[in-house]
Amino acid sequence: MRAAIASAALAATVAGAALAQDNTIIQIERYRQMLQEGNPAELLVVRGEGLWQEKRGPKNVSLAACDLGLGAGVVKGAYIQMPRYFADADQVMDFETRLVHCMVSLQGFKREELTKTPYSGAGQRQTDIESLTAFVVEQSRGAKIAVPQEHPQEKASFDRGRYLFYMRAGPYDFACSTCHGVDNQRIRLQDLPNFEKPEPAQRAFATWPAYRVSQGALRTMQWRLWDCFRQMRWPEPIFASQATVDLTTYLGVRAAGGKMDSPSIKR
Amino acid sequence: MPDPMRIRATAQPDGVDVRVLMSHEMETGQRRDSGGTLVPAHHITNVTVMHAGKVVLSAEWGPAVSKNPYMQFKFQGGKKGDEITVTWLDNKGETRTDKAVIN
Amino acid sequence: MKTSRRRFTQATSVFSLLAAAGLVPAHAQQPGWNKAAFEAKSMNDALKALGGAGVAESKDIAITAPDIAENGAVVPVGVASKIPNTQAVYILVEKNPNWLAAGFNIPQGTEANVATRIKMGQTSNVLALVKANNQFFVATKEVKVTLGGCGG
Amino acid sequence: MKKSLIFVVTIAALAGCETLYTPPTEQETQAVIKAGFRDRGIAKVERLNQSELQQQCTKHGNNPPKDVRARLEKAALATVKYPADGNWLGDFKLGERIAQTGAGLQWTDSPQSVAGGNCYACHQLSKAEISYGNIGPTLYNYGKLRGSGEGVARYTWAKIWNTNSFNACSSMPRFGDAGVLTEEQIRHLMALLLDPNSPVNK
Repeated sequence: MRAAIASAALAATVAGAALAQDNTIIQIERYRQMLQEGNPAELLVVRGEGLWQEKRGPKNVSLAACDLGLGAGVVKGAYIQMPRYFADADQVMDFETRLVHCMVSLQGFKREELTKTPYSGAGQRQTDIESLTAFVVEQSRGAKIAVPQEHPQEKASFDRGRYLFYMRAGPYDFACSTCHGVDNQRIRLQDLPNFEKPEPAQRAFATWPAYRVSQGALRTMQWRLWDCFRQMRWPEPIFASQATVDLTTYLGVRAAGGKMDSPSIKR
Repeated sequence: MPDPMRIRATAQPDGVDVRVLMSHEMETGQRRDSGGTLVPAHHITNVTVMHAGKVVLSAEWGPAVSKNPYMQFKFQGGKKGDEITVTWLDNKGETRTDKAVIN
Repeated sequence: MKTSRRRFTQATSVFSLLAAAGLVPAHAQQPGWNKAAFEAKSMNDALKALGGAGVAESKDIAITAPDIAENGAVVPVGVASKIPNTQAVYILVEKNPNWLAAGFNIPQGTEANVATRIKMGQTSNVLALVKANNQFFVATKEVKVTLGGCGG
Repeated sequence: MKKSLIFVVTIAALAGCETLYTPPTEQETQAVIKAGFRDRGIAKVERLNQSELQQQCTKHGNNPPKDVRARLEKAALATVKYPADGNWLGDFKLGERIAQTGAGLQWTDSPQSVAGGNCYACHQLSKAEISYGNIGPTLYNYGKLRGSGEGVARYTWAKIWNTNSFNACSSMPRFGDAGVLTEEQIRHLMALLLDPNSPVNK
């Protein structure tokens, strides 16, 4: 933070204006601090836990047999080791992709129905995917991000993700790296973590999913990428597509060792 | 059925600190849906916190309280192990009551 | 559960009818909702609806709120009153369509120190109105609301 | 017994062996990426077909070798359409509004919706707006520092129309060339930057 303030001060040529913005950044930081007490995501964690344990779907079973990579039903610490390779599906999956896989294969839900509207809209109740994500990610709070890179498919996922991260396209010529490949950049007053550096990458990855106060909803990692691509003027990323998983693999590996602190609360 | 609240009540030297998170849309009545129709207001109007049969806080809220409301206050006379009850009521007549033990 | 909810609702609607007709004063019983106060579009209207005649500025009211809110949908606001016999605390936003956001009745034994989160449509003064000894006092703080994101 | 143990170890070593991994080709990668997106509203998958500029900038990490750079800049400058009537400056008040607005070309925007320039996302402009980004340099006092001669106007117009004219692989969108803003909108932005009465130059 301090570095950001210092560099903002250096970059601005008009001293008075720069000082005004220094103060702005300090005040925004204070606002963010004030939000920390009382994160409505807690409400969703409770709901998600209920959904995880409840017998649901056409097959009327709970998700207790869902293997998130650490064995059937193991939820604690599961989130931080995803995306990972799953032999039963022969592909690399992030948490949300794996969750859908479990809901389809174990509970008998229809994939198309689950993935049609994975994110809740304004005035809507949060989706089951969002609620379950809140619960599972909470079980990794404090654990260190350790997205695996052992299986060849995990390595391929990383390589494709890196390619996607730097790929410029669309009418604005934007790549992810346009905003997230340089230190201390901001859009308006929002900090843009540089994923080429471990520390900002860790901080960013560790704080998603997050409760977004601007939307009054918990937003997942898939949503985070989806909304970035919207603003990049790209076409719509398909929920749980391999490309989105690959990008998350890339970001997760970049963030290795970061301490999970999610669900967080953001503007 | 509305989702349960999250209530934290902690006995401190200068009173019981109460923090409550409620699950509620708090629709302002000024937002339009994607079809352009005004979404009617839907918000909590009243919150009551009881301890030992006595009201320790009552609130009246309008739609300008944030979605998924948060509230914090402190009262005297409670001790560890006591129970407090929080009730909210909204403008559609829906209500929810949750209890928490002071710790 | 169901019956008690229905009874609660009925009691409220009867009460609000009476309140709307001006047959019972606000806060005369619980739960009531002071419709006129929540529709107030000025300090005078709000005061009138809350049963006040005048208002005095007070240094014994402290507002805890950010100078700048990154988003107007959630602005944390706390109000602490050191005025003896504080009975109620109200949070108002000057530039919201309706000024009054929330009111808290403070029974004896409860600290006149409450915090919640409110919505603000734009940069505005936030007012903390305090009722003590049946008189009204006020303190003011400006909160700037900024724009964010790159898709709006 | 011993033999089979060695056999097992060899298999395990092979299975976990680094050399077994061959990275996906560029073609394979692009196929996976394209399969991961879909048309929505005005945002079609064809937006992922990279232009020459996008390809070169991606390939060279936005720092192309000298000859490539010169070629890209020349091609970019050739796209610039200067105002036919020689009228550079519009209304700075409308320019400020365009600089504040970030809508346009997203899958949530309708084809009829008027796009903004969203300048404040990346630049400081007027002093009154405290919520500005820092991806681009500050433009506060842009006209005051540079004057309002024909050369400055011509350069600024070209910069907004196609930023790559002077800096290939710049992070800024090609507001004129990519059809984000109309000629009239660019004129208003020009006024915001160069008009002596604009808040930018106060």
